[in-house]
Amino acid sequence: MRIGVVRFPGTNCDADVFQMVENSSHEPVWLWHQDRFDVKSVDSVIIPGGFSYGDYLRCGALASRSAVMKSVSEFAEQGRPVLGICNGFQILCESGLLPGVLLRNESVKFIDDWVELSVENGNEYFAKKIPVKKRFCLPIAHGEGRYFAPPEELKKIQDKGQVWLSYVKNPNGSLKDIAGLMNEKKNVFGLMPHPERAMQSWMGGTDGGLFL
Amino acid sequence: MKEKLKHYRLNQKEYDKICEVLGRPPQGIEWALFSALWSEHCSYKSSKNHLRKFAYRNSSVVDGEGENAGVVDIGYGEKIAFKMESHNHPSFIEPFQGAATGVGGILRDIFTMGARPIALADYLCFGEPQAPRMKSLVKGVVSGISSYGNCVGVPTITGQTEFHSSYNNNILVNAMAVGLITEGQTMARSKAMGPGNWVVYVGAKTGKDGVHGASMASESFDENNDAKKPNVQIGDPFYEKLLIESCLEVLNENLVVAMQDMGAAGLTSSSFEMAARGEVGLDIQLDQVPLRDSSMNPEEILLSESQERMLLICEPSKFPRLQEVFHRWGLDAQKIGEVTKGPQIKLHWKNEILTDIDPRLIVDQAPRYDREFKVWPKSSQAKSENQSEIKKRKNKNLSEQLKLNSQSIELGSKNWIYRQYDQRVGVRTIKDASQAVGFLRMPSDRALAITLGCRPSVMRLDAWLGGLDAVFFPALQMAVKGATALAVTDCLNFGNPEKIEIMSEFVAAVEGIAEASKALDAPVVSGNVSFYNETQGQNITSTPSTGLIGIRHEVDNIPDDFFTQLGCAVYWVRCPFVTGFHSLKGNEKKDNYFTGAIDSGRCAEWIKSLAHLVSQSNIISSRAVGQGGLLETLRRMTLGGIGFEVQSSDLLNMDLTKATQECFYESIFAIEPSLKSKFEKKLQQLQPQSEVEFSLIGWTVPERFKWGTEVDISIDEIKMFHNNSWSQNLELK
Amino acid sequence: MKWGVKIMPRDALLDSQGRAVENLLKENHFQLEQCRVGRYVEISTTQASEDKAREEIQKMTQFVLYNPLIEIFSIERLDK
Amino acid sequence: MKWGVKIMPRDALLDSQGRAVENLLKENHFQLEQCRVGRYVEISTTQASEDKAREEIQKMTQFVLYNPLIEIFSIERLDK
Ligand SMILES: Nc1ncnc2c1ncn2[C@@H]1O[C@H](COP(=O)(O)OP(=O)(O)O)[C@@H](O)[C@H]1O
Ligand SMILES: [Mg+2]
Repeated sequence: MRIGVVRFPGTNCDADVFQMVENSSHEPVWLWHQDRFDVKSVDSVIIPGGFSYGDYLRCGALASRSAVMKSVSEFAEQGRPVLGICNGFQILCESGLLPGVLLRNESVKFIDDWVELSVENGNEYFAKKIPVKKRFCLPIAHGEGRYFAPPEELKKIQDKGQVWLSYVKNPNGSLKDIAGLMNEKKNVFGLMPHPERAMQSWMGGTDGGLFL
Repeated sequence: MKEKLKHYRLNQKEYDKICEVLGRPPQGIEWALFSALWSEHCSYKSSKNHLRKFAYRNSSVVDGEGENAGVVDIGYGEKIAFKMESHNHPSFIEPFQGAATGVGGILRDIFTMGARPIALADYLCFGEPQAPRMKSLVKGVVSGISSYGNCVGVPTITGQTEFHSSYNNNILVNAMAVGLITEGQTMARSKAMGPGNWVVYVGAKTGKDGVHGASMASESFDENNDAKKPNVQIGDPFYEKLLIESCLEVLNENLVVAMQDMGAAGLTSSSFEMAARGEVGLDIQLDQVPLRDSSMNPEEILLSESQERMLLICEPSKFPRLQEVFHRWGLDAQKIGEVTKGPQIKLHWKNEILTDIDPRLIVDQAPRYDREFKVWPKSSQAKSENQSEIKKRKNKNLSEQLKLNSQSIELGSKNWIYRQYDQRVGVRTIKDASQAVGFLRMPSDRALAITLGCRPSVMRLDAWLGGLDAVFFPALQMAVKGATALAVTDCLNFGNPEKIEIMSEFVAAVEGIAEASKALDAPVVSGNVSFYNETQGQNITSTPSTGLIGIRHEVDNIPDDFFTQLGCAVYWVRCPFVTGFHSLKGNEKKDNYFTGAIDSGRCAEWIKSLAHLVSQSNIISSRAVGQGGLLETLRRMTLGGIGFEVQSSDLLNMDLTKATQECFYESIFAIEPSLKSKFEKKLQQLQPQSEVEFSLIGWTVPERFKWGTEVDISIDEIKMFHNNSWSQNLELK
Repeated sequence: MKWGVKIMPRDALLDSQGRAVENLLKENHFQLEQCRVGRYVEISTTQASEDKAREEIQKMTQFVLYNPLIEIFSIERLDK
Repeated sequence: MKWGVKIMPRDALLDSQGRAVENLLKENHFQLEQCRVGRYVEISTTQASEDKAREEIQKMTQFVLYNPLIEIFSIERLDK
């Protein structure tokens, strides 16, 4: 599979994700924030974490209005798979491809830690090797990971089975312990934890290897 | 005249020397140039004579004399650039920005060399928790480091945090950055070369922030700290991230001849040093410098310490491509001058020549001071404690002691700090800040070890010993993980060098560091001196912090800091060449003593062979015994959830003090029972039979910490105390 | 013309920063009931007509300056 | 009483946040000259006297809300 990896100014997990794609035997290609791309040229798109545009205004806000995101939206509308990790998740929420928003952690501090997660609802694209309800571990590293959506929206998300991953022990005050989410059509995904940081035993875990 | 000297922080003698060097009195802008470049911060005028003691080199040191950071060739085509720097004064005035820009500055020193920054480490010394402003200082410094480091995408993988009253009015914030240059990547130099080449300014625009910062750092504190606020710089990590990517890109495309960051004394020091190193001249148009504030005058432009700026030299033909790369990253590149045959530097301001001066006159002719010091007695030292007091301690309840340790701010958990640091971005981290030694995976599939050193409690005991210890102890910490120390950087934080006691400690510590690093064959390749850490006459504990890098040939199975398996045999291994004692708290001089001498050669051999031994054995967990001694170290090893039970009758009969710490360098290893005898055999080979001191002291057991009949505590209880110590002492949640 | 756009969190639940500041202030014995932290954006425009300009500011705000899920905004003219 | 504290970056400083927002707006064909981004803090107090309350707000601002190095602030009464 050809997987597009999006780079914004301030993205800092770009090379990490690029490497993850390679190690999962797929072919990564860079997608630059100022350029639109041919939606036929890739099979899926990943938006890596970091601090796009320095997290100015609101995290993900500026990036979500960039040229490359117009193509990502087009790509997503065709029902093709998009994955946002950490800041990538924030960008997808800001661009409206995923419902809700990610707020400042309850503690108002950045949190770096390993967390236990479980799959709430499966899908046919990412982490499909992990069975539903199975627990696994990934690192988190974010200052703004508290998922929020208004009550009606949240209910809809739950009713339609859009909660993808949840924290076993909530680290940041996220509503319904949500750690990962998908859209209604189940082709756009966002998660706060970093699968690319758990690919080999020396990293402290290998569960990230089950994502692509 | 007096006023003027004071304003420019020069003394009469220095003024006379300026007149001599120039053959006339300084004029206009020259005052500012001399003030900045002859400040302690830029010229190292009090320390240079002693820093020569770090001259020891081996074949792995990449020649880079006078460069921004030391570079070490670690084989397999990989080179490591690393350096440590202080940002004490700014952090005390404005903790968040001070600490953040400290991180930004040290990162620039690394990528200026063409190395990609891959790790940060922070060495922090705070005052007592109840000291004025201390809680907000702790909070501000940590969030400053966290916000900057996380945003630029460089993981902070290790650190050290100390608390002591001597830092109440002068905290220490030292940051180390480590960069990697892989095969095929270009290493950059800071030598300006090639008359006709262009001088190019890149990065953030110049503002009024930080004007006179360098000379401020060369002064003691007084009550007027608030008035110094405008001298603190403001950082923007997002800009820095763009600079890192774009600078590495232009270097790898071979578009630049030389590169230098604008650090202390800004444009002045970067341009003068680049010219002096390259033995060329420069013509610089100060009115071409991009400004934030059009009202700035030439002096302010020259001295501004605005952050995230670089100076490059490039061939004119390559400029368009260079500019294109920077534009792509959203940055401007502006030509501000040209390289000339020299030797003069000419500074222009709108058709006017402000100065025309030989940079070497300023840079190389900077004053050197042979500050007065006493020769340090380098043998058995400080032993002020009498034996009866030691005996008294024997009766203390071990259980109680364990709880006290867990609750103390010095020994309790530091995870409040490092949980705020991204420790994994870049996906190289093998061992994060929860472990005593940080490890990063290198592309060659080896593990690079990173640790900081210097135990202020040992410095308070004896400066020479403290200097040795600042290298030996972190090297031992690496050795117990199977890594061999390769090179050292330092950041020498001292009080007022004009005071003989301080200067004597400085010289002793430098000699200690030099001796230990030579003995270990781990040269001191870079460093930084921070003097005048004194507030209203009170000096800090002399604190020569160090950063070590080391290598372990295998990435997998690095021993853990914590017990992770039940039924393991636990060994206590001691270095027989150093004996001494240092108290549980180690805070007061009277609580410490040290007897005997260190044989640094044998000590180094022992550490090196220990590293070898560990890399050859299947060790599950290990730790160097540090502050708080054996009891405390074992306590920490149980924090992973697996307990320990003492089974050595020797140990049960020992009095607390002895069993706590009677030896400076000792370590603990947990090993699978099946490999026990093999390990013992290897231990015996470690040193000539007579000198091995090791014993099997117990076993790992489920959930409890048991020490004879005296101690039987559940691990959960220990953990609870440990994790709460921070919020209890500092009221920070 | 100079404009100000004030953007505030919809309610306390959304404002962990505001709550943190509030607690800090209270711990330090300041007298206050409640504290909220939002953003303020100043924009200068070149349009001749005030109405046009206000409309433009409104559009910018909706385009990126605020997130309707969690924030409310108000616009004010600053140089009058 | 309800108060507002507006905190804006100093003019002399590069407001990179404002600059980034400005660029984005311009790229998307909005008509503006310049944009600066600051913070807005709303505080409600209980004091009876307006002068006392204003003084308290001033103190809070200096205590934690703003950084004199890089920012300027202004205080306004909101519920009058
Ligand atoms: N300022 C800091 N930044 C990052 N990590 C830190 C800092 N201070 C302490 N640590 C980490 O906390 C852990 C505990 O530190 P310490 O109390 O010195 O014990 P030890 O190093 O013996 O484990 C260490 O692993 C260290 O890396
Ligand atoms: Mg330590």
